[in-house]
Amino acid sequence: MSRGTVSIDVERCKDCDLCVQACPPKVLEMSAEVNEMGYRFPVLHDGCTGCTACQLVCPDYVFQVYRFDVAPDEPHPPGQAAAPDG
Amino acid sequence: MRDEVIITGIGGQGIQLMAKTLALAATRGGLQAMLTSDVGGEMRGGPSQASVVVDDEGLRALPILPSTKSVVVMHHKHSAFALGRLVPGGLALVNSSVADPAAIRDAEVIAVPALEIARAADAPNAAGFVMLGAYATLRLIVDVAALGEAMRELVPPYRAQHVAANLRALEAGAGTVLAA
Amino acid sequence: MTAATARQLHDGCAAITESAIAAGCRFFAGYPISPFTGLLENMSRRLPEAGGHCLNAESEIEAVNMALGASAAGARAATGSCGQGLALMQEAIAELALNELPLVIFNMARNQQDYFQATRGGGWGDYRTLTLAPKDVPEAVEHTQLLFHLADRYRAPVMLYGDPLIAQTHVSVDVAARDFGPLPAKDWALDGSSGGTGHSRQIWTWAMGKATEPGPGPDGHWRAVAAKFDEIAGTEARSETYRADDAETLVVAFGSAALFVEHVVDELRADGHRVGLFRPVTLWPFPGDDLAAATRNASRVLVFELNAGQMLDDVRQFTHDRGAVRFIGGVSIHASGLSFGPLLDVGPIRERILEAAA
Amino acid sequence: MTEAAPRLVARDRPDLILGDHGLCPGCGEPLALRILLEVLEELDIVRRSVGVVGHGCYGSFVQIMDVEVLQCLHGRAPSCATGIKRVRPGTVVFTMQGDGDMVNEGLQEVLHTAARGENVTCVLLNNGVFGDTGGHQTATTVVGQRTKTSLDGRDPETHGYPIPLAELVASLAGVCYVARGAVSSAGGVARTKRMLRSAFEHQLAGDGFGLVEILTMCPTGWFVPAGSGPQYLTSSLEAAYPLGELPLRGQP
Repeated sequence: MSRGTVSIDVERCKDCDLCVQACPPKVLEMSAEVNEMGYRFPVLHDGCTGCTACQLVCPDYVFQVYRFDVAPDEPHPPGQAAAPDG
Repeated sequence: MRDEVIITGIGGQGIQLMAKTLALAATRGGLQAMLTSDVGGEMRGGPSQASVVVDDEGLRALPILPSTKSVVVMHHKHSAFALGRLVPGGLALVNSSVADPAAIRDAEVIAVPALEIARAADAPNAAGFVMLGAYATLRLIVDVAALGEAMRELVPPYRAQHVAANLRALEAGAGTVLAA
Repeated sequence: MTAATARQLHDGCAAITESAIAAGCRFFAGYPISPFTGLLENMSRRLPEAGGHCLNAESEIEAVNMALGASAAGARAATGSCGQGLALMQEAIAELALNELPLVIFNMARNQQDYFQATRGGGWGDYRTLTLAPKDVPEAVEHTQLLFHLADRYRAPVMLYGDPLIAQTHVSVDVAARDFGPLPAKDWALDGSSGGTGHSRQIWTWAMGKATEPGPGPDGHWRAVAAKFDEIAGTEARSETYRADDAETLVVAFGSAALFVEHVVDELRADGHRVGLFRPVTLWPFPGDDLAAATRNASRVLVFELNAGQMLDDVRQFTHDRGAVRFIGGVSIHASGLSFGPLLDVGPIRERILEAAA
Repeated sequence: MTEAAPRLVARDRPDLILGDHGLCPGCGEPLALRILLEVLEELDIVRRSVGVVGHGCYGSFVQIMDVEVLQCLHGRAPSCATGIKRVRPGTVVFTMQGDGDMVNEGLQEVLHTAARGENVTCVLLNNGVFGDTGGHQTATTVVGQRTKTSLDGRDPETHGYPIPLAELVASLAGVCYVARGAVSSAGGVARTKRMLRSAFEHQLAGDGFGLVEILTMCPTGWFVPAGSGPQYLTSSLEAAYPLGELPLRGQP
């Protein structure tokens, strides 16, 4: 169950891996594909707590962090979370 | 025997090491080489380009080539300059893993999916050497063994762990051309 | 080892380092600034291997003063930077000149905009700086060793005016030691040995000497130094011409720019244009007499340099017919600010010559 | 259960960042930039702030920070900051300099500015190398650290010892706040942001000279993969440069 989620601007990522290391629940993982610059980028799995650790350590400012005040009923699909509206 | 090539791409793709490997292999073989590089201020992601000219003796070449017989396109970003200098019908060796070969007109275009080939050769960081192996096999200025020796000499001690992978990539690149 | 296989692949910074070591340079101090950084990098690796010293100075001011000290102690020493760093060294360059201390200074410049700084200098007092401007790496190798000889021969700071293409272009080059003949011993060098003898040595721009042995003082000393620079001006000017004998249009260019002009001269000659090149090899002393001779029959003298017009002043001063002089150069800077811009290219140079010669 | 609407809790970057910096993967300097700008926003002093920036990779910040900026000569930032603050005491003046800029080229400037008690805040981004030229030795390169101009590691025999700038400044009267943080972890970034906030609060109160030294990762200059920057920082730089707020012995 995710109490939070993130949006990831994959084209800005430079595959430095700092977010993956900093994520307390270890729900970020580097993709297999590469972005336009040839860099891999993070993919979010279920279990995000919205703690903002990834946003704090990202040198390329790719993360926006959201919290669900009430946990959503179904686990959100692995892979990059779509940017929630609003 | 004269050859000229401009290698173009973005920082971090190993373009400068590719060009230096080619120029050193030629020098070790008793040929005369000239190598110039043009990199932006940044270490990564910015434009990265290198030109290599090889001749027997009395090499006279300009550091900024007015025209070139061949181009190696590692990335489409910043490739306009190099493609603009390619003589009509010249060779354009394109890293089709990232750059789009169809975008290049009026040239002998050869596509090499360098990233996939490098990964298949268990040398994921050595797409540049795949292209270099392919290029040298097309142009027959220096052979792959000479390139391997030059690369071994150039890779600094703090990156020696990549030598074996680079050699596999050179062979794989040469193999792609021989098989085609 | 045949000449071919004796060649090594060096960029200008590496080739200059090997050449300086071959000339006996055993002290270097510098501060990182691209594209000079490559020279500091090579020196910091190679100089200790040759029994020398390479200092990572905390700034250019300290770098040139460390080198001044090494020179005062009799070592063949060198320093360098780009125009920006040399701006911090101007005081010390004047000090070296008026101390009569030899030093080789490498301006691995970002462009040609330091011509005035090199040839007019920004220090204090009457001094000039003998400056050689190679057009490519092989010539930079020659000039490096010649400069160490000239510095010691005239006991003065001298300069190599390089640029980003020379600094970063790799060529297959053989860097062998050159012999320029014997020089007097450096009995003026400080090593402490004359202490307590009543004739202890002194190095000082005011040259007032000691109570027991007064020196010439500022008036006598500075006039003597000025006379020495007059002698250098009369003997050390160097230039080169390329297909200039029957040239109607003579292009004047120095350093890497001249290399491109040579290529364009060949192209234009093939199209029937009578164009030639005059290349100052020393920026100071400016080869004025050579230029006067070379321009006697030219109806046009076109100055091509990558700045807003600096060598232009010297060309106007010495050209046979001042009215024939026209400026076809200009400021042209790479987007990074660290190298030449698009004007240094065969196409634009050809256009500017044709347009001026029309 | 109704679908809970997500609440934004952290923006990727403040509006004060206008574009991309273009620095290497895993570089720590953009983290320092972000928290500094966030502090200016939170203290509501953006419209009174003037930044004086030295020369280094962070020089690209001059083009993307939406704050008034003077790009000054290498090493001279504290002197320029002095001039600005003296003629416009109502402004909030800070410098942003690398170790090459502040501890090599401009050591004299920062020490004299501190000793004069100038009411400005100097920020030192310390990664122990000249990043912009490709990773060369500086005055803060630690013993054993490999750089392009100390390839076998800094050896005191030939290269001497590193200069702990924060401790030097802390020994001078006229200094009201000195702290050293690191952006090598989420907690470190948060703690460093609090240090920056304290330093600016001291300036607003007119207490005198403040310095925040921030240890930043430079994987390219350290010959390590981007992801190994934090471990390298902790094992090498932090060992030579302890974190925290420094005691001020020079209290008048």
